[in-house]
Parts: sequence; structure tokens; C-alpha cells
Amino acid sequence: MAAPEPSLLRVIGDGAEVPDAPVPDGLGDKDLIELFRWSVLLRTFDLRAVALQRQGRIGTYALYWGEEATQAGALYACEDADWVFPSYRQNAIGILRGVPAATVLSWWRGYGGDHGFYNPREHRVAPICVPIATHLPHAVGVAWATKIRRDRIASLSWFGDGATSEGDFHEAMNFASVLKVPTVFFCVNNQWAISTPLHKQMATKTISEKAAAYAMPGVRVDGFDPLACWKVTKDALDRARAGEGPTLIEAFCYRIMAHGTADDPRLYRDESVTEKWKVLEPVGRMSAFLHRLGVLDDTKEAEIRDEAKTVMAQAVSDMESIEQPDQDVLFDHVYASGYPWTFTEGAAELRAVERPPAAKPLGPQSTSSGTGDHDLPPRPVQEMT
Amino acid sequence: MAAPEPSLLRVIGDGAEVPDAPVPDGLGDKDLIELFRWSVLLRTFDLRAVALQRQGRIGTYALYWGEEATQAGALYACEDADWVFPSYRQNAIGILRGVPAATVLSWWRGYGGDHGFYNPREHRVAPICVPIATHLPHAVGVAWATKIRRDRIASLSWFGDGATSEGDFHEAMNFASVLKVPTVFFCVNNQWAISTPLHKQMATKTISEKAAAYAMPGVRVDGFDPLACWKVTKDALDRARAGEGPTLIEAFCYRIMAHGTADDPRLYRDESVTEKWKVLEPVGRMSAFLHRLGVLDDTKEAEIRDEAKTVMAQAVSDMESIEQPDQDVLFDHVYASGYPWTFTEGAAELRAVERPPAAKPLGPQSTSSGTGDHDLPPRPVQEMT
Amino acid sequence: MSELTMVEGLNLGLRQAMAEDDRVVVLGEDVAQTGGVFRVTAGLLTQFGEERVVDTPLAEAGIVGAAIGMAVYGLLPVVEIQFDVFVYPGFEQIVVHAARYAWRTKGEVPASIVVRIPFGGGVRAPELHSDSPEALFAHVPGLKVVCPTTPRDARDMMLAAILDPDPVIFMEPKRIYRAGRQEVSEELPFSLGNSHKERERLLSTARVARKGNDLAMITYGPTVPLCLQAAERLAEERSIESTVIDLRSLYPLDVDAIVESASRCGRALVVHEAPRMSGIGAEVSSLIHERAMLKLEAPVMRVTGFDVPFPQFANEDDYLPSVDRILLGARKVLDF
Amino acid sequence: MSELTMVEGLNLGLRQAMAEDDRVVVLGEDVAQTGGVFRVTAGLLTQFGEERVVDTPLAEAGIVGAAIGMAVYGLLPVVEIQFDVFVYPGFEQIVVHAARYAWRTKGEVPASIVVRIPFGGGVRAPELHSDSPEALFAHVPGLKVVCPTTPRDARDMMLAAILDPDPVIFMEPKRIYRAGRQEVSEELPFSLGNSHKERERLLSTARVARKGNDLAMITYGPTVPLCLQAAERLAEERSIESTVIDLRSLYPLDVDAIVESASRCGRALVVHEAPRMSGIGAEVSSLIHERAMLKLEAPVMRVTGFDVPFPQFANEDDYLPSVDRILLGARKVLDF
Ligand SMILES: Cc1ncc(C[n+]2csc(CCOP(=O)(O)OP(=O)(O)O)c2C)c(N)n1
Ligand SMILES: Cc1ncc(C[n+]2csc(CCOP(=O)(O)OP(=O)(O)O)c2C)c(N)n1
Ligand SMILES: [Mg+2]
Ligand SMILES: [Mg+2]
Repeated sequence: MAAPEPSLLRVIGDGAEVPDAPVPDGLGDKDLIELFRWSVLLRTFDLRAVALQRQGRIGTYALYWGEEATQAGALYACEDADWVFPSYRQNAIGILRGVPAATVLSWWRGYGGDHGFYNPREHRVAPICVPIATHLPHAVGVAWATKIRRDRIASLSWFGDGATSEGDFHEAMNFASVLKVPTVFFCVNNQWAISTPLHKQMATKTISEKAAAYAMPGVRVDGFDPLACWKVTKDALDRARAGEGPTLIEAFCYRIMAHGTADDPRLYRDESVTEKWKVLEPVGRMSAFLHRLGVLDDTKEAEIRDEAKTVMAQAVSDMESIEQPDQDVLFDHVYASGYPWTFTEGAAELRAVERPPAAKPLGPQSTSSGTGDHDLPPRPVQEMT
Repeated sequence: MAAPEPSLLRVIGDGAEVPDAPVPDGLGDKDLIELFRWSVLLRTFDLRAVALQRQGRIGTYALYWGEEATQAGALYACEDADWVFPSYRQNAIGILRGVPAATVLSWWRGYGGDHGFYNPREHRVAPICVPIATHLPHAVGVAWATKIRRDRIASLSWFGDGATSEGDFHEAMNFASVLKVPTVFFCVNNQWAISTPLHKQMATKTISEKAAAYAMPGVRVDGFDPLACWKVTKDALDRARAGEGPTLIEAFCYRIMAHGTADDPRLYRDESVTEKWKVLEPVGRMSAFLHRLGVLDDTKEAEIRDEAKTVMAQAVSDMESIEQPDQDVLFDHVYASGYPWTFTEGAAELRAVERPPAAKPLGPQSTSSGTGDHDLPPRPVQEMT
Repeated sequence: MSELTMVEGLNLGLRQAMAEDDRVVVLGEDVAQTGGVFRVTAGLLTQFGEERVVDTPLAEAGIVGAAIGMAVYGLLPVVEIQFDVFVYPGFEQIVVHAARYAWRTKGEVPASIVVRIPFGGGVRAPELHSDSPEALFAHVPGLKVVCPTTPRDARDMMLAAILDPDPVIFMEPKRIYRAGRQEVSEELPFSLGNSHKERERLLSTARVARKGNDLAMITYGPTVPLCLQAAERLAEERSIESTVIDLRSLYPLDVDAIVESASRCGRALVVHEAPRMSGIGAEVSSLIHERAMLKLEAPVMRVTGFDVPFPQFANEDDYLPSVDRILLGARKVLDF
Repeated sequence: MSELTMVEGLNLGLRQAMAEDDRVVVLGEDVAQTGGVFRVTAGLLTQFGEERVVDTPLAEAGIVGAAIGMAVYGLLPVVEIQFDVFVYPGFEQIVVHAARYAWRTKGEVPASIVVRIPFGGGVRAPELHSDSPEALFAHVPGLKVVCPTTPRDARDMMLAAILDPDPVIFMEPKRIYRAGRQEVSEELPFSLGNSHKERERLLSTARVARKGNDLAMITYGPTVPLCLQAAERLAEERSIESTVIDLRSLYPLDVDAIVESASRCGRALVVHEAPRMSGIGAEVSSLIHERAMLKLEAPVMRVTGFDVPFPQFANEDDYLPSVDRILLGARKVLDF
């Protein structure tokens, strides 16, 4: 099937009806390979994470299979000093910035403290944000601060189509445009918010056109095309650093997988449609493209895929070698200035009783905030008094 | 001075360079007189209220001198069954729908309960809304309900330029467009939010263009022209009742007066600019227009103005004849289902001590949330321990 | 008569209310097509149609605000908040508008809405899916805050909340959603037309979940079953007989049941999952001391969540009040 | 040394912090050009320029959220909320993000922001300009909540709050803004570089506003001067000597000062303007009973605002705890 909406900004064709466009300036063969490497690593992480969840080794997981282009493409366009703000959907983005994959897996495994969290300043990667759209004002604030500091550093935030309905999206877009700060709003329009389709989310046909309400440029790109995602993000970041203000990017794609590991899309959508979109998934498409270009051959690709598998194998064993955090993790770092007396008493109360057995993920049955309520721990059915 | 932005939708000219447009269809001479009567009544209320505040007979007051066209014009376009949602700036709109002027004055005098509040269902006028933009979702909800009930009743909400920055504005606009409910968003762009000018509030030149983000029509009209305001509102309401969805109206004008009775605009803007806008104020302009049309003569106008004065004189004496609400007003109607035990105990505690003397407005010194902090009761300067 | 879980009880309450009164509408994120992430609204779309059961855009202030508007026009909206923490974007609409609409309109136009909030931890959910915000709402005048703990109460209180003219924050303990089954008759608990008495009772009184004269355990929601277990242990191990009070209504509190049980037993323990600081437990403890201190043989103690963000789930059992911690607290009160 | 009002004290603290540390920025609605509706930020724009003192768009979630982002990058933003009630649109950003950023980042990136909230009634303001929301923030783990009552504390605590790494909700009692003057030296209360001790002390300890051994009145903010007046009356009329504790820090509470004063006097009264249900007073009362019941000759009582929406101002004096109501409460405790 040809890529949807021929109008979309796109580099990679389908090797048939849709011709390839030239590789964007600024991307050499090395870059193409590196970007492919990133995409493969993200893909491998996602597959591994789903497997781990099925095996009950991590909890609910929000998979992103098919959205690698929107993540690797955008991040590859960033300077190392630029700050990025992921939502739960870009949960593994940190591993491309030096966050150990084991740390991300541990977060999904229910570990906090030093095991599940990382230092954002070390990686210029904000913590994974769960409440929809609420991280957008933070990205604006960072960009505002870099502007005040004359640092020529930009920020970028990822969010979904559903997120555009939240007030925080609007307030962040408005602040960014009024203050003309160097930030990029990268909206991954996968056309679904859990079970809610795009047309129940907004009256506009596209998301990019919403930029007009903020006198901000809005661009629409094929969200399954890593090179196109790179190109629009690169241009937006250059504008931002040149002091020309923010940009809204709409990466148009489709949520090929379930919302989360416990979600069952058959409850609310026709999966035969999904199949049509699936052929556009970015990793296979980029591989084919690089083969056509002669930049990638089977041995090289195999090497890259093996490398990713090795990284993840190591990450999984690292994760499993991590002990459940001890009880103090409840109180640690809540206040950077130390323990208030209430914590001292709380910790003492904990020590006064036998520690409950470590909580394990619920396994195949568990769920995220996705549909399905299987995340309720199976309990002996008892008469209630 | 000619009206600003010749591009603006306008009916009334300036009797000189700017020619009058024909009176919009649907407005007969009777209507013109009635609409003028409404504008004069609103104007008279506002002048009277400011005087009362200066005399310390009511508290802080948010004046609207100059914005009568946006209020009377829009309301006159409404069917009697349509619901309207005022902000504090349209505080007196209810008097055109049967709310006693004394009730509105009493609200500003700090009276609650039966004295300062009214029954919205009786007048299809929502309570005066103080927190910016938070009444917009309510207007959407009412319109949504009328749609479900197949009642062909619309709603209209007034709000300012500053209000467009709030998340609630965005969420309400989005809900209205997605659900295609019969509501009209009437934005009074007076170019100031207390001391904050338009360009610090948004990056767009106009507010009407924000409608595009919701695939909603946006129209821009001369906010000093009652007939133009009537026309665009009428069209929007017709669209709404025909099931074609919401409309955003931007009534472009200028906040000629202070934000509130304690605000001093000289602190933050050049009042010589204000003078230029002042000549466009709607009541004088409409009077001149009606004289040109021959619909109004001096005797008739005098009669209308006297009538308004009489109404307000009565309202003021009514207001002053009202006793300060007794202490039970604290507990009454908090719950429609009655007093919880906590209220019974609270009321008993009140009765156990001597009642404090009635609280009086602070008078000329008092302020609203406008700039200036004169609303702090003058207190004996005392050493603090 | 059939055996229902709490989720099924809530669903039955909603269905019966919608069938009885066509002013009742249900709105929220993913409530229609899929019946909500916890399936509480399952089947309503098919039975009542897409005008009365609506999947809204993703915006809590918009959802609550629109519901208030619908109520102003005369409908009876029931809003679902997907998870506890996600109520915060709608907080302003709840505390500034829903809570004050009746007061602001001479009692003529109360914001007759129900805001359903699945809350609490213990379900191994990811970050920010396990909060207990009930005290924030209980502190705001003008709201009623309730929390059923049994399938039967879930059904009955849902009906009462929907038909009550005032805004009701309806806290649903996730952990109990399917924890057990209970007989719930299809019969309505009160004639929906009138009978305010029974409706009022369901929204303002506590339930005695266990009777005893040695110790009063006062709790609500997810910790009710734990207190019952602790009570059994005390009975076996120390033949201490405990009364367990399931508050059900968090505002207003059933002060009579609270003070009566504490005075009768002379010893009381308050238990909840939410953080301690200025929580529901602080109010209950204060009420008892203010009214019955001379009848107490020991101060009222509290077993609660700690004053920390709800932890990542691998450590949630360290955070949640356990039977052991409840027993520890009980011992403090008993051996004072 | 000069005699300052609280507004001037706050202004001095802000100016000194901005002069000492260029990471400090001030943002909010109308804070720059006009110096804020209460003039607390007056003169800052001229002195520090429009990049560090900013009039923002009208959006509280955007303001608080952007401030959090600035803090993430390393700045020290001070946010002004124009009036108490208007903090609610920004509530989510405060309780979900500001309160949890340090916890979520191994303590490496706390949301070092100060959110200034002029609060409370008694100034004859229109509807929704007189709320006391402090308990809502005190109930949320991860925040520090403070409330100065004297010009000197206002200056010192402002400096401490800005330099403290944790998010501080800084409650400013409007009614006291200009109620009195006090000597405030230009000298810094602590060397801003380090000396965490003094900074910590200013944000976690109570102030003894009056000493006595018969009754402990525990209060904060606008009711502190009223308790002092009541104490004078008790001294004159019944030669009862009261200790008056000005809490200053609402989270964490100074449990030692609270329990010590209550135990020493054997009788305690808690006073605040906010509604009673699960307010700060409930926590203070519970803490005292839990730790010192045997030292009490009477239960701790509370004098607070009622559990109703803050009334229209003509009746606000009926709502506000008065010296008479404080004396009534004191009598209940004294004559128990
Ligand atoms: C404020 C808030 N409300 C509700 C939720 C529950 N929730 C989690 S994901 C989701 C849908 C998000 O859709 P979208 O923004 O399109 O992102 P996607 O999941 O498609 O990546 C919802 C409603 C939430 N996390 N935060
Ligand atoms: C949520 C909220 N934040 C802040 C305020 C304080 N305030 C009152 S009026 C005002 C400016 C409003 O400007 P605009 O929306 O343009 O309306 P106008 O006053 O010009 O009619 C502000 C900030 C408020 N009332 N509500
Ligand atoms: Mg989506
Ligand atoms: Mg304005």
C-alpha cells in the first residue's frame, strides 16, 4: 500500500508507486546508519518490554511499536544540549541519551529511587510524563530559561493527538509563542487516544493547522518516515535557536498496537484497517530504503539488530539483578532538603512491623491506564460484610 | 477620529469620512430604539455604580463604560430562551433580562443570599463569573444539554482578551466544536487584561483567527458598534440553532476606563491613546446614528435617558432599603439538600457571641482584583510582636 | 437477587438511574465505546445511546465544566475521572463552581453532578495511578464526598448520589472493585421520586461493618477489609472485640456513629490509605477528642499512608497500611 | 534599620534575593509593570529588567508549569498568584509536578519554585477573592507550606523560601499586608551561600508570639493578631496567661513547639480562618492528643472558619473567627 495522504511531507517512498525523495542535506551515510541503529534499538526495546510484561517480569507497559520514526527521527535532529520531554509513549527515549535501558525497564517494573529514575540534567531528558500534556509547560519553561541565559539551547516535547484537547497544551503553545522561546512541540498523531478516535477529539482535520491560533508555523509530516521526521524537526530547531520562536509539528501516523499491554483494540476499532497501516511501519521501511540506497546490506543490518539484542539482553539481566528498593525509597528525595520529622516517624513505624513480601508485577493480566481493568489483583472471592 | 481598522465589520460610521452602512435586516425602528434604550440603561447603571462606589455605598466595582455595544448588541440578538453567561465585566447584563438592578448593586455591596444572587433559570442568565474563562465550559454544557433535549435553544458567553490564554477557553472551544453544540463565544477584546496589553497575551494579531484551531468560524466586529455586534451575534445564533455549531466572535474595542474602581491605568499605559478611542464610545455614537436616521430626536432621547435615571434611582433606594443579610446567609443554600450537622453547630457558635457590626464597603479606597492594593482596610499602625 | 462485584454494583446503579430518569447522562474519557477503563459503564452505550453516554475529548476541566452546564440546564450528569490523579486538571471546576453553584443561586440551581473517581493503590499500577485525594474534596465546603466499600452500598449510594441535588464526589476504591461479591437485589433501595430520607441516609451515615465493645476502628474504602481482618486477629489472639465503622460518607462525617463507637469502646483507631497530614483521620480524631475525651482510656491513634508521594508499585505494599500496621496501631491504643 | 509593613518586608526579601542571585526570576499576572495588585513586586522591573520580572499571559497552569521548567534548567522562579482562588487552575502543576519532581529525579532536580499566594478575607473583596486554601497544599506530600505573619518573618522567610531547594507554597495573609510596621534590618538573616540551618529553621519552626502557662493558643496568619488580643483580654479579665504560637510553617508542622506548649499549659486552643473539616487545626489537635493527652486538663478545641463558601463581604465578619469567638473557645477549654 502506498503511504497515506500523498500531500504529507515525506522522504522515503514505498519502492513502487511512491518514489523516494533525496536524502535531506545534513544527513551523511553515517547518520543514516546511526539513525537506523537508533530505530532498531527502540524497536528491540519495545518488543523485549512487551515480552517481559507477558512473562510477568515487568508491569503494565505502554508500547510504541511503529512510532520509532517520531522518536529517533526527532531526537537525532536535536543537539546534545537540547532538552527533550517524553510522555509515557516515548518512555525509552532516554536510552538514546545514555539512560540505562535497565533503568527504564525498572520504572515499568515498579521500581523508584535510584533504580527506576534518572537525573534529567545528566541526559537533558525530562522524567517520563504520565498526566497528559502537563509536561508541555515544562518544556516551555526550560526554553524560556535558556533564552534568558543566552544559551542557544532548545527544548522539544512529545505528546499525542489526545493531548491537544488539554488546557495545558493551549497554555504552553500560547506562552511559547508570546515569549518566542526556542521550543518544538512534536505531536505524534496516531489517531487514537485509548479508544477515542481523532474525530471525537477535535473538529479540525489536522493538528498542524492549530498552530495558526498562536501565529506559529505548523508542519505535517509522515510519522512513519524517520528521515522526514528528522528534517522537519531539524528545521524547527534551527528556527528556534535562531530566535524565531516555536514550531508545532504533527507527525501523522497510526497507533498500530494496543494503547497498553492490557488494552484490546478489537473492542473499539476495526483491526483490518490497522493492518493497512502496519505495512508503513518505519523500521522495515527505513531498512528497505537504505538497501535501495546501497547504504545498508544484509550483513550490516544483521549486525545492527544483533547489537540491539545484545544491549537489551544485558539490560534485562541488569534489571533482574536489581534488588527491590528497600523501604527508605518511600522517603528518600521527597524533599531535597532532607527528612522532615514525619518521615523519621514513618520509617520507624515501618521497621516496627515485618516487611511485606516484595510486590510483583501482576503479569499477563496487568494493565496500564489503558482499557481493561485486569490490573485488579485477582483476589479470593469472599462474602463481604 | 475615524473608527479603527476600516476592515472591521461595522454598521455605524462617524458621520464624516466613514459612511454608515444600511441598518441590518431584522432591525426595525422599534428595535433600534429598544437597543438604544438598553445601551442607555447599561450606561446609566455603570455611571451610577461608580458614583456609589466613590461614596462608599458599594464596594469595588468593575466598570464597563464603553462596552455597552458588546453587551446590549449581543443580548438583543438572543431569543428570550437563550442562556447567557456573563463575566464580572458584564455584571449588569441581567437587568436587561428582568434581574432587579438593586440585586446586581447588592452583589457589589457584598450581599449574598436572596439579596445579591438571583435564580439563573428565571432569567436564563448565569451568575456573574469571577474566575477568568471558567464559565465557558458551562455555556458549552448548557448548549450541549439543549441539543440533547432537542430544544433549539442556544447559549452565549462573554469573556475578555485575557481569558483566551486560559486552558478553559481552549477546552470549551474544542468541546463546542467537536460536539457541534449551539453556543456563541463572544470575546470582548478591549486590548487590556488589567495592566497586561494584548501583545503580551497572545502572538496573534486578532482573536477571531483562533477559531481556525477548532474549525469554527471566527468573525471580527467593531466592539463599539451596537448594530454590528447585534448582526454578527444574530447570524451566529441562527447558525447555532440550525445545528451548524458554535462561532467565535471578536468584538474589537478598547478598555476606555480603568480595570476596576481602584485601578489607575496611568501606571501602565498612555492615557492620551485612550482619549483617541473614547470618541468611539457606543452610546453617543448610536445616538448620533439614530439622529441621522431620523429614528431618534432630542425629546425621545431625553425621555429614554430620564427613564434610565429613574430606574436607577429606584434601584439605589431599593438597594439601600435592603438590610444586611442575617448570619444564616452563611449556611443557607450551601447544600440544596439542607443543613449538615456542621452548620447547625456553626450557627449555634455564631449565636453564642455578640454579632459583629455590619461590614461596610471600604469606600473610595477599595479595589477589586484590579491593580492597587488599597483594598486593605486602614488599620491602626501597631508594633507587631 | 444476584451476586455482584462492586464494579457490577456501580454499573447496576448507573443503569437503574438512567432507566428511571432520562435526565441522567454519563460522560468521560473512554466511558462509552469500551465502558470505561474499569468497565463500570459497560453496556450503557448500547442500552441508552450515544447521546446519553459520551466519549469526550481528553480534558478534565472541560468535562467537569460541561457537566456543570448540563446540570444548570436540568440534566443529571455523571462524570468519570479515569484515575484519581487525573482529576486535578478539573479541580478548579469542582471546588470553585460545582461546590458553590447552589449557594450562588439561592439554592435554585445546584450543580447536580456526580464525579466518579477510582482511587487508591494496591493494583500494581504505574506512577500517578494510585492517589487518594478524598481529603482535598472533603475540605472544600459545598461538596458531598462519599466512598462505598461493598457492592450493595456501591449500587445504592450511586443511585442516591445521582438523585441528590448536590454535587457528589464519588470515590471508588479500585482495590475493592472486584475483591468480592455480594447479593444485590434488583429492587430499588428507595423510590426514586421522593423519599429524600433514605437517599440522605445513604449519603450521610456510616455502616457498622463489625460490632464489638473493646476497640473502635474507624475507616473507609480500601482499608475496611483490612480492619476487618485485623479485628479477627485481635479477637483470636487477644479476645478483643472490635467495632469496625465504614464511614461511607466523608463529608459530612457521621459524627454520631464516630463518637458513639469511640465512647462505647473507650479506645479508637482511625485508619486510611491517604497521607496523614490534615487527612480525614485528623478530623475524625479531633471530633472524638473534642466530644468524648473523658470517655477515652487512650488517645485516638491513626494508621495512615505516609506523607510521601505514592511510591512506584514495587514498594506500594511498604506504603499501604497493612493488617500488621493496623495491629501495631491497635496495640498502641489497647496497651496505652 | 527601617520600619516596614509586611508588603514592604516581602518586597525587600525579593529584592535582596534577586540582587544576590541572578537565577531568581519573578513571574505572574501584572507583577512587572504595576508591581502586582498588592504592590509586593513593586520596583523589581526597574531594578532587574524585563527578562527577570515578567508579566505573563493570564494562565495559572502555564505560569506554574513554566516556572517548574525554569527550575529544571536551574533558575529560581518566584510565581505570584493574584488571589487565593486563582491558584486552582494551576493546582495540577503544583501537586503533581512541583511536589514530585525531586522524588522523581533522585533528588537531583527539585522544582525549586516559590508560589506566592495572597490569601484570606477581611478586606471587603468581591466574591472569590478571600479563600484560605493552605490545608489543600499541606495535605500534598512534597510541598513546603509556610505563612509569615510579621514584616520581619515575611522578609526572612521569603529569602529562605527562594533559596530552599524544595517547592514552597508561600501563603501571604492579605489582611496583615499593611496592618502594622516592624523594624527590619537590611542585613541578611543568613549568608545566602550556605547556612542551611538558619534557612531550614525559618521554614520549619513556629514563633512564640506570647508567653504564658495557662493556655496555649496555636494559630497562624490572619488570626495571630486576634489571638494576641484575646490573650490580652484573658490576662486582664481572668489573669489567664496564654502562650500564642504562630506556626509559620504549616508543613512540616513544628510538632515540638506545639506539643510542648500544649503540655506545659495543659489546655490548648487551635485557631484558623480556613474551614474546619480536615484543616490544619484538625492535624494540630490530633498531634497534641496523640502525644500529650495525659498532660491535658481539657480536650483541645478549635475555633475556625465554618465549612461554608467564604461569604459575600457584607457578612464576612460573621464568618471570620473574631476575638469574641476565640474567647468563647478559650472558655470552653478553660472551664472544661
Ligand atoms: C490528565 C490525564 N487524563 C487522563 C489520562 C489517562 N490516559 C492515559 S493515556 C490517554 C490517552 C492519550 O492519548 P494521546 O494523547 O493521543 O496519546 P497516545 O496514548 O495516543 O500516545 C489517557 C486518556 C492521563 N494519563 N492524564
Ligand atoms: C483564573 C483567574 N486568574 C486571575 C484573575 C484576576 N483577574 C481579574 S480580571 C483579570 C484580567 C482579565 O482580562 P480580560 O480577560 O481581558 O477581561 P477584561 O477585564 O478586560 O474584561 C485578572 C487577571 C481571575 N479573576 N481569575
Ligand atoms: Mg494518540
Ligand atoms: Mg480585556
